[in-house]
Amino acid sequence: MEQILVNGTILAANYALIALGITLIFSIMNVLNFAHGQMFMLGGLIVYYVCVVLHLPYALALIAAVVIVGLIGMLFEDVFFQRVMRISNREENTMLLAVGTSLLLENAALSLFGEKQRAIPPIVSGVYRIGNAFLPASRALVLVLSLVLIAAVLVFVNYTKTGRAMRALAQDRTATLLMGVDAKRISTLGFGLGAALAGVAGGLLISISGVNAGIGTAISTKAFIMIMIGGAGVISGSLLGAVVLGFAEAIGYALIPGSVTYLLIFVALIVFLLFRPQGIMGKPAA
Amino acid sequence: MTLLSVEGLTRRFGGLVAVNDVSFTVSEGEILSVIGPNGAGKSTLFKLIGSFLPPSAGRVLFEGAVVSGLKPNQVARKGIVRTFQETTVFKEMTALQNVVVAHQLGVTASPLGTFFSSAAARADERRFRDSAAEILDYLGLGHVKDVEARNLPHGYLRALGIAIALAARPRLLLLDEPFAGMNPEETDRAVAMVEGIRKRGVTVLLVEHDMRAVMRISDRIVVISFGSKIAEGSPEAVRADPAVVEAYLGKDDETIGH
Amino acid sequence: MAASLDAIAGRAPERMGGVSRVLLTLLPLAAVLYGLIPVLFAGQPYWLNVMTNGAVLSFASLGVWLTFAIGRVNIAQGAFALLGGYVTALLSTLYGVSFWLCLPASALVAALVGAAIGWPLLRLRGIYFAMVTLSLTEAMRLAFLNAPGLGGGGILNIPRPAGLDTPLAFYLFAATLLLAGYLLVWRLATSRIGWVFRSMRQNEELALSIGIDVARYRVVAFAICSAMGGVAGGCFASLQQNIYPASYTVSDSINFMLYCFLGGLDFVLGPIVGTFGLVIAFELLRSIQEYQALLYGILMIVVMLFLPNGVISLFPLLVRRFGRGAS
Amino acid sequence: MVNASRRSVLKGAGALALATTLSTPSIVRAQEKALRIGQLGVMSGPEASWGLVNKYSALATAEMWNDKGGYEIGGTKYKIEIVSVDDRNDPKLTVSGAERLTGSENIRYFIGPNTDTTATSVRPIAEKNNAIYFPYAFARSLYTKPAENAILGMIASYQVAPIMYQQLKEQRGVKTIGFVARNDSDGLLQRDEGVKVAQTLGLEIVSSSDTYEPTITDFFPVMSNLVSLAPDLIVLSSAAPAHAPQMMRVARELGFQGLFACEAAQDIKIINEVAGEYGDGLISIGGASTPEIRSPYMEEFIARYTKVAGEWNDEAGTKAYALEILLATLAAAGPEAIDDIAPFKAAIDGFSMKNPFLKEESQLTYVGTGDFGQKRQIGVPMVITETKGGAFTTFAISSVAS
Repeated sequence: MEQILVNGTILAANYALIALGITLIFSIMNVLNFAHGQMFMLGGLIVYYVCVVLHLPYALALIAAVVIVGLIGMLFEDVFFQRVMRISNREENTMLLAVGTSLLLENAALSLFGEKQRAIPPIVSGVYRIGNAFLPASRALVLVLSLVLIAAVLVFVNYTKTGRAMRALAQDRTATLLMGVDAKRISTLGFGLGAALAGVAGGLLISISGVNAGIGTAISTKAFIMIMIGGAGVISGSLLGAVVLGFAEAIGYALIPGSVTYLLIFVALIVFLLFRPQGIMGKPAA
Repeated sequence: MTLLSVEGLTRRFGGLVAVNDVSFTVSEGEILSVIGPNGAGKSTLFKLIGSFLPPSAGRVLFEGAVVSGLKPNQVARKGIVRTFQETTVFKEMTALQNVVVAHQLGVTASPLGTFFSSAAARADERRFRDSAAEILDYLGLGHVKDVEARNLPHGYLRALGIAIALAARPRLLLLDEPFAGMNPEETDRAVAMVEGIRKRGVTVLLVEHDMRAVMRISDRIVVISFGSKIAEGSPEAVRADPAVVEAYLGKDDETIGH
Repeated sequence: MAASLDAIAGRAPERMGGVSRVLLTLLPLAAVLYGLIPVLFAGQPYWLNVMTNGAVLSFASLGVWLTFAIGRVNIAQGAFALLGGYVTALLSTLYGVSFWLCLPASALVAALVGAAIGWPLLRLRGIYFAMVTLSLTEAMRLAFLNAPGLGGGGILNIPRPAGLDTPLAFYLFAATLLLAGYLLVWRLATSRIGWVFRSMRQNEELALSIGIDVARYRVVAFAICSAMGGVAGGCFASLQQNIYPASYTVSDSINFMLYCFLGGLDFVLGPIVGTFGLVIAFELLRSIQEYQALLYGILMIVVMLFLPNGVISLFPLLVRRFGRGAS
Repeated sequence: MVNASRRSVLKGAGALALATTLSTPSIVRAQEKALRIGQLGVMSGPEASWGLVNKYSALATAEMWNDKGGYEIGGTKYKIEIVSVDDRNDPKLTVSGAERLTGSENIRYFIGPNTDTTATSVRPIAEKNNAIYFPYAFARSLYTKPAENAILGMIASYQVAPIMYQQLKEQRGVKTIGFVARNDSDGLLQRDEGVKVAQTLGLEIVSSSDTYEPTITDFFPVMSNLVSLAPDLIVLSSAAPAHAPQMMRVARELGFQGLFACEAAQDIKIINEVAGEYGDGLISIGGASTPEIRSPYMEEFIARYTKVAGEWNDEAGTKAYALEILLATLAAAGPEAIDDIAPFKAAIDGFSMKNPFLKEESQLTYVGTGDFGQKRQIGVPMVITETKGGAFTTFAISSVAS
């Protein structure tokens, strides 16, 4: 029982970083970032490259992942998304663009880093016991780092000027524009921050399990599930979605035959959305 | 003859009562206005009558039959058609296409006939085009009928919204704030338009904020405040009602008639 | 010229007579499907197979286009292709039912399941509908994977359809299917039903207010879409002679959606152009080996950057630029 | 057609034009004869590694022979050219890819595809176009009559399990066993087969219901259950090289003391990277790649593979065989087999060659009579390995009954 709690907590913390990133991008740009999982994967592979190939410390690798993936996000936003949003007839068209960027990232990663599963040597070793549960030190470290990052992001969007501008832009684009906020710059920054969060989540995960070039779509699907549970575009909702999915997975794998766990998660999700189409925390549609 | 009767209509959102036990009737051929200060529950009441919201209690009868609980499209089929505030039109269609498509209730061809373009379906389309052109002309939109709605000047959009509603051949037309945001000149034209609609044999129930226009065209007025009906009667009677004055008191930007 | 382009784009001018409009719309596509492609590729089973894939995938994408027409981004078509594939597989291997009966059965089952699931789900809009349909694709795969009695889920040795023994025969069948699907969707889109769909896409509440039974039309569109997916799945099951839970995954569902985007959502021909464009591009890019998939992604982005409203939107642009000078 | 449209294509879409230009096949110098062998498999997406290892293995073997002037068949030396087609693990693309190889390219022999789904889709095409193919998929119907064009390129899980479990029972005293399977058709089938074997051997099965999605990122929840039951052996059914080390690490971190077994090939580099100190105690199938038994020829293959792919992959140890035995069988069948598979099929039954990859003298033949009723499997030696101190060591050597 304690083990389920530990498992759920670790999963939830890592998922929260993913969900937070995709929510930021969605709320600011109204773009469903299909490439989110690929950005996650890229973050992991960058950490691998810096740590294992260049033999540099993990902290540096994590920073490299944040910076590079963040820059890629900003570049995509600036070069691709802004243009397409300007000249396309329908909002949905950005979805194709997002899928295109995901293919691009996935195949670029395949060419650059190869097809193999990558992982890095453990940063810390040892296993803690909490009651009957096991908590390896490496996972504890990832858990703590994830929580710190989540807190940092929350502080950023709530208490800094840029962060507040992002939230304002997400809530009411027109009004924020009227207030003289440089929407273009804020959008680019927001996209970059969302991407960087995916990158850092990947960089953290590679230290406890591993990442390969093809993992992206699966991560994106999970990210979608989380924002559906929590409510699209709501930051608190994304965190809640991560907790729900993390614990659903942990409890499901522990108590029911594994092969049915995700089937049940999907069916439950579909049924849940019927009764609460806007997710737990989302604003009801007008 | 009573066309619509609202009986004890109540709507709660959580603990908040938006519409509280409101009753009134609308007679055939009249223009009845529902007025009230901001947040009085006018919009909710409007949605309840159009069946866009289910009531928590009470009911709406149309020609003696209960219509609350039906879906909006079923209510429209019975003859209650609403308009929307502001610029709710089919933006990617021309004005004419907007009104042609709004004739859906008048279709006589079967679905298969429509699909295979049967003689009945083609006759339907010819009829709808003529009728749509007539409605647009009547509302002064004839010269812009081939302009795509998103390119229409703002001022035309509300008229187009009414044209769409008229195409559904309503017995009772629900107008949602038809004069909001208009300057006096525009209001005059809009008032004339509403009177014209009545001349076509359509009963009008309108919800409005702009008292001036309401006083001019309404046969009767229902006043609501904080969800409850506080007055009902002719414009003159309502204007003199102390409760109404009270409800509007302290609102500098409001003038009660003139 | 302009008239036939309009027809190609699925926007035949309404003043024309019914029969000539149908002909004008169908002839160019029929000419390509029955004329150009067989003449070019008759002796090349490989290209015929690519074209068969293109035709059947287009057929399924046309269905997805219909759900786009009612304003829903549908990422569930893979689920219905899988369902249709299993219906054909089970009927033909267990009961020896002929392919020609399996296919309508696949369509029917997919339509019924589509209607049953669609009725409640179609209330969702925007990305919620997109994501819930994506979940549906995964749920369908997992359901077949764990279905009791299927033992891991694969069905093998599905008989090849009688009469379609050669690649050319199968291609011609697929082309006919596509043409029929095109006619169906084109008629839907250009008739009053299409205008009703358009009104629902542009404003569902307004459509409700003028008496349109939005819920019913949505379900009808979704059921037709699902039926088309089911038929495509049945075709592929017979062509490949097998079906597995992994035969259609989320990426298939996403691809169907992409084909529509890429061709252009405003044109009935869009999904067909998009499907064939991407399928053929992928095959042509084969020769560059490991960069194939990379360039495929780049190609998609380039199209989106310069023709965000789809490849077909190029034609009206050209007509405007050059047509005006000429006339 | 290409010429006529070149201009407009260049104008229209640069990428496509590039493809058209590049699509001219690399022309082998006229005086040399070329032997073209196909390779069809998944080389992009999540399962990219499966097909890429096939491709690199084939390329490595081909280069080794080409450097020696080519492969001699009936007195003529042939340069070997590998034609690769990526099917993205999509049966639709596999079918057209197989048509391309066996139809347009007129290739009679190809290696792949990699999964049951794609391999069974290829079957009608290969039979129609008279081609022999070497799938890395276990579906029995591919190799059992009436099918006769497919040759299983490796050892099937259901062939490994009885020998592996028995050895573990006898040598390591394994009494209790638990299964965790990949939640896809292959994984569930392999688990079910493994459970049957364990029952026959009288092992106590503590659990067989745990599975995981192929898209998983964290095995902690999956392994918790099984580890708490503390079996002597955990079988990782159909575990990908990417996943097995993660499961091992997690199980060890949860306090698991027993052994692991996997009927599929694994990769020591990934095991070292991912599982690190917890990498010991995995029994898996290993081709000819353990250092103690390698021949110099195998060393050469590894060096060449490393050059082609950038780094060695232990999965290639089992995939080195396909092209080698294919070429030798062609030589035995004679030059007419290059364009006609009938002599090739006839040569299969009596074929035998020295296994070039093993130090010890041993024969390489086709096997499969026991499982498929005909010889439709490469008689790859069954080298069962154990991970110890960051390397594969030989645990047991066996073979599939002919």
